[in-house]
Amino acid sequence: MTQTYKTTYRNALRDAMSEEIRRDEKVYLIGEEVAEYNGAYKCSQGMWEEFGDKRVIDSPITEYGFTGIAVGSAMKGLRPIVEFMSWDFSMQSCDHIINSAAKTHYMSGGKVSCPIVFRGQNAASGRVAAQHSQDFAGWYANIPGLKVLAPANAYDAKGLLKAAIRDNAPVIFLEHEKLYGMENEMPTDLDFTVEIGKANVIKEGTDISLIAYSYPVEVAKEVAKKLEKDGISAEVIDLRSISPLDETTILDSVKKTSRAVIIQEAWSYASVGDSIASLIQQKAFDYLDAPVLVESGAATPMPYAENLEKLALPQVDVIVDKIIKMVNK
Amino acid sequence: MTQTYKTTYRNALRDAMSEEIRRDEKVYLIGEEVAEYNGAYKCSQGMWEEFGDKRVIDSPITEYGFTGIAVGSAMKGLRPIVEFMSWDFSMQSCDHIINSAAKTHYMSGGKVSCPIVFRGQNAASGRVAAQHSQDFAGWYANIPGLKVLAPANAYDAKGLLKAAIRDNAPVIFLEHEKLYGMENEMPTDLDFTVEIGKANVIKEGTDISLIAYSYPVEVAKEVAKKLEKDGISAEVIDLRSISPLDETTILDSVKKTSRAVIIQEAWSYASVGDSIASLIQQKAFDYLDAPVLVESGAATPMPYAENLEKLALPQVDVIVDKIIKMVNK
Amino acid sequence: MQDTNIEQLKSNFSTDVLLEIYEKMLRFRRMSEKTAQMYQQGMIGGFCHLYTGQEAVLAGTFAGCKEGDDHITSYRCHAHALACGVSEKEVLAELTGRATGISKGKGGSMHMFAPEKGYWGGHGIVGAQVPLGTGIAFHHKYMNQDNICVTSYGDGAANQGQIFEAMNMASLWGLPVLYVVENNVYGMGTAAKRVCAGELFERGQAFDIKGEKVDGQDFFAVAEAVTRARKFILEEKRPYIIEMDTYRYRGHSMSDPAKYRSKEEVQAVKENRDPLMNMFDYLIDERGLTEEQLKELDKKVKANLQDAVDFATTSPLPDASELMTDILPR
Amino acid sequence: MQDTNIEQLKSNFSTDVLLEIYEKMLRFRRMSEKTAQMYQQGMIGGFCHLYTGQEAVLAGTFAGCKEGDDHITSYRCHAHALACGVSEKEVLAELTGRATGISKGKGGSMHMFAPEKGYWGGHGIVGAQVPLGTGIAFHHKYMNQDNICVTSYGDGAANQGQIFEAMNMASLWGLPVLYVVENNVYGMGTAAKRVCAGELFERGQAFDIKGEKVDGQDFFAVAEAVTRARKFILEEKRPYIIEMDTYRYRGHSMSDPAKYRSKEEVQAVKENRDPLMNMFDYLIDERGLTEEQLKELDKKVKANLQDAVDFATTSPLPDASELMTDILPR
Ligand SMILES: Cc1ncc(C[n+]2csc(CCOP(=O)(O)OP(=O)(O)O)c2C)c(N)n1
Ligand SMILES: Cc1ncc(C[n+]2csc(CCOP(=O)(O)OP(=O)(O)O)c2C)c(N)n1
Ligand SMILES: [Mg+2]
Ligand SMILES: [Mg+2]
Repeated sequence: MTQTYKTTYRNALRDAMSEEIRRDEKVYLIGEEVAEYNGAYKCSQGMWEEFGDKRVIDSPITEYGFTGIAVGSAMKGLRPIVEFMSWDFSMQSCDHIINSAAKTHYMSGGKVSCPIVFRGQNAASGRVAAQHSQDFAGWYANIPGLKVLAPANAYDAKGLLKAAIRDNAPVIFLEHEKLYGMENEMPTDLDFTVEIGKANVIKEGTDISLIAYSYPVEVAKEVAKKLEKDGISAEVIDLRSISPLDETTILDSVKKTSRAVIIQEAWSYASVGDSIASLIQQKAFDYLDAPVLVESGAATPMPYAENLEKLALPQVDVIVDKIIKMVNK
Repeated sequence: MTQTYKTTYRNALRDAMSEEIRRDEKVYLIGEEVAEYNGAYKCSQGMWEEFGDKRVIDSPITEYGFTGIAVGSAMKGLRPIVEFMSWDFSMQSCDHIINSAAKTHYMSGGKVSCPIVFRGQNAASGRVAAQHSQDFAGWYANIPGLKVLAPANAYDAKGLLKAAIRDNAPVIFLEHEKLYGMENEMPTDLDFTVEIGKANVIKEGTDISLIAYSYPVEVAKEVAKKLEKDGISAEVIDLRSISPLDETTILDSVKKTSRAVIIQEAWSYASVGDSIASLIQQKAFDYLDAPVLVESGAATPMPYAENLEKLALPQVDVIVDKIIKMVNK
Repeated sequence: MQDTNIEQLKSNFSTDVLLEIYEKMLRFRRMSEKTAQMYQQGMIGGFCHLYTGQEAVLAGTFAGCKEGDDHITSYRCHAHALACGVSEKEVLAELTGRATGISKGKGGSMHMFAPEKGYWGGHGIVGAQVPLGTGIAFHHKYMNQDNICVTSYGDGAANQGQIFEAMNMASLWGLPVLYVVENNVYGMGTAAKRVCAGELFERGQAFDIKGEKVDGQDFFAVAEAVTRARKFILEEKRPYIIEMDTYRYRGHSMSDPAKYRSKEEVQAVKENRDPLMNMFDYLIDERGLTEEQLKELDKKVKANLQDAVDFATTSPLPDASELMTDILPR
Repeated sequence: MQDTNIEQLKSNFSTDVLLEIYEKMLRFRRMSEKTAQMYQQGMIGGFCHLYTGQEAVLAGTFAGCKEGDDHITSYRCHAHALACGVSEKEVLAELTGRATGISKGKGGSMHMFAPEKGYWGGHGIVGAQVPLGTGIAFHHKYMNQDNICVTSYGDGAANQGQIFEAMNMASLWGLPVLYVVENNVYGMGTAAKRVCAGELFERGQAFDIKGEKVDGQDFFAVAEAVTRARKFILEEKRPYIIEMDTYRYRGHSMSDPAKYRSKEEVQAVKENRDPLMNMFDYLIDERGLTEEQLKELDKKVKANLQDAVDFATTSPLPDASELMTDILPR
């Protein structure tokens, strides 16, 4: 029997990083406040104390520069974990993430690779307004040469982060502040990983497929619960891996349920959600009883006011209503 | 009768900028090589000579900095045109395009606006490989607070650029190197503009809707021509305005033809094309005789080798074959 | 030379004007303190960055500026709004996310703007305001206006590449911008020394931009330096850098317990270098005012502040329709 | 001091070694010239940036480096590949987009890599190679290796903010990186003077990084400075900057007619400061070699180059299956 322990999403990240730093001398963590401060969201609690300045490095607030340095060090053979305090700040360094990390393997005919993980808090953590609430899943999913992960629970946070650190590709790792406190059981096994590229059917159902990643999986779960009361059986799929995308799991589910809703905080235009809708209608057209619905964040910069912010994010009741209409049509 | 003249896409851009600079003292052009060199692609030929250092400004190769300066000057009341020699380089400055230009109007409750045009050559100009061939339409279309335009001919290039310069929103203006030499007739009228937000049905048809923006409109036209030989009547829609998107024109067309293909150079995941497919199936589901097809650039960094580059871009024959199968099914 | 200037400058300030300045600093401080309370009571959400300890930087800077000058800063922007003439009501209503807030409740703590008063925010991305402020100065030059843009940023921000890019252009193009580095010793939990090589006031040297370091806790020192810098900028048509040696009393934001420094370190600044106390002592010792007079002023400030709290907390939330307005301008 | 060093250094080079160096510079030059021809014949596509005029920078830099040192540069990267030990065959096959190219034909003119030879590209985004090179130096320090990373960039690139960010960290963390600014007077069509405030070798001053300017047309001057800098970097555990005063003979890329400068200006450098001629004269005047000997060498270089042309132009294009390989590593 595998031994397990219970911990939070936040600590699961810390454990994943610590275990991999112990395992491989080439792994190090760099970012703002990751060392002496233990991370702005305390995701590296105790790590600096354990591993010291060499392996856990406080950087200046210069995302472009430290991302480039980390990428360069990865090309030469190290395996950096780069923390963005918030993914919004990756706009300062997306050039290195894309032009240097994602494209160089191809440009070099496979000679140079860049084993690096970029991680941090993504999307709306709550009342932090327009410049700190953007969901970057779509931007990075768009880019060949990157893997994009977005765990929705502590178990996956640990297993996927460990898999990401061991992966030889550059990996975008999107966390969610609203999940940092979530607790789950997970194996103590130091080689525990979660396979990249596999979605997770977290609840089976027959009437509709609810598809989400990151925090919106919680929304999907609530939607499913409410639908149950109305006698609608929803299947809930947690994508976990946004790129590569587990098309099989998605399509198998939709072929069974004939209906799908994608729930995302992201703006819909040119988003992961719209691409999944496009995929489903291209590959399961004849199975569909209704158009695939994409429920996204409102197409507006995130407002600060509490009431407006709520309206800007996917709302359980609104989605439930739409699904009831859809199923009963 | 409106007087017209004939000129190239390249010179149409130049004329649009020159006319607006003459018309409004607040309009100026800034970018690398735009002044003394007349533009890397000669899109500002003669402008520095006519307008001098104040209105046509050679910047250092510091995209983040000069974009920020231009945005600041726009907030205070100027109306800059910022040239990116290639949109790839906007990755250095997307933070200012998005966090400063796109979001500030909202964040300030409507108090600060940012009338600015970002323009330059976008997507694959030919053999310039992975770091100079990316299509940024999807990235910027994703962002509320921006307008995104992509003219596919000289007439629209002029009319839309003039409209963009007069618009009070930040506008992303995507040009295509393969179109710079294209010639069209256009009005001499100094107030000639093309309305932002309106797609153009450039060829009517009844069997299928081909939807594209920028250079792929040329591909769509060729596809339509070949289909004609097979007795298939294709309607060709040039989006022109990617955001706001002219949903009505798209949906009206698909309701008529019952089939649609979107052709884009961009990578498909989280792209404009996938969003249009998602839109069509959400809003015209019952009209569709077949899934909406999205024909995109291959999901790979752009290769340099001539044969590979061709394979990486949408190919007329491949698309024609797929459509024939689709229509005859 | 600077010292003579300071004596000169002191004598130029009437006691009435100094009282106004003291009142301003009190308003900054009292509002910050009130904000902290309201945050703890759950009336304010998200990130919230206070300004206690740094008041003389702002008061001195404004004393050195003139009508028509522009100001831009980071997310630590509430006091800057007041300095530009925004009222406590508008600031607190924004902090509580109300329709009556300076940004209609849409911007929040980090995003306040009053362009008609020369206040350009309020920016959450570290360093971003520096090219923006340089662009506002670009506008002044373009329009031949004899004004400067005061562009404030922190010691942590000072390492941002975009600042160097902006400085290079400001130097090349002779832009009227005053770069004010508010070196409050920490960027979040990180001591400036740990992440900044060299001196921050010398960061323009590579571009032939002069700079100096000033005691940011001393209103007069700041006012003197800014007055002189402003003159230099407009006469020489060159940018200029002033590094303000200052200190932040509270944590980086409301969620920071500030364990990275000792209580003694904070206490020492509060006791020996407090900007309000400096002015308080000066007004009593050199201008013959009484403690009572100054305490009266404080009461007035607090009463006015309480009005603002009442205003904010009784103001309506933004209407739901506001969600989708102000996205694109007309 | 530098001059004495140079004399010392000259005497350390045997004539045989100098001949090898001269041959290397000839190889850089001849390959550049051949590339231009092939481009004009349509055998090469896209952007293509040549290195003629700057050969002594590279030859001198490598003479100052040791086994295990790393090199990274911009898109102007063909000669750098040769310098690291890549063959003309691999370079020309890449330029013609063949399966046998150094990057299998996928990278093209701007993207050549030979990590096993310490060559890290070949980067198309201006300035990007500088943090990357600093990161390679980070690796050296992390792994306790006594090597440096030579990180080259242009005068135009020198204004990029990411360079300042990287320098700040290189200084703070004592990274073994040599920043080589190849100041060839122009960034595309723009004279460096028009876009660079201050001196480029002083751009590290703000971070306590020393720098100097060297005659980049003089192999010995470059080799001496790099030798000394390398020693300094490893002993002092500090980065260092060398600005190379050099010149590019051709347009920025093959599509640039270079109308922004006079023919006379170019001619003057070719006649008075040509790096190959400098070495040619030295070998004859000081080392007693004959013109014939050196011309023989040139013939050998050209013959070898012709083999490479033949190899490249008869190599197959990449297989269609290559389109979708090498996207994600295993
Ligand atoms: C680009 C970017 N990176 C990181 C952050 C997170 N962050 C916000 S404030 C801050 C510290 C800034 O310190 P400093 O510039 O000294 O200003 P102070 O807060 O002391 O006024 C950090 C790291 C951000 N907002 N933007
Ligand atoms: C970020 C970015 N902006 C613009 C360009 C286009 N560009 C390529 S090379 C170049 C000039 C660079 O000049 P310099 O750094 O002096 O190097 P040189 O070409 O002289 O070797 C420009 C503007 C680019 N590749 N990347
Ligand atoms: Mg600070
Ligand atoms: Mg140059």
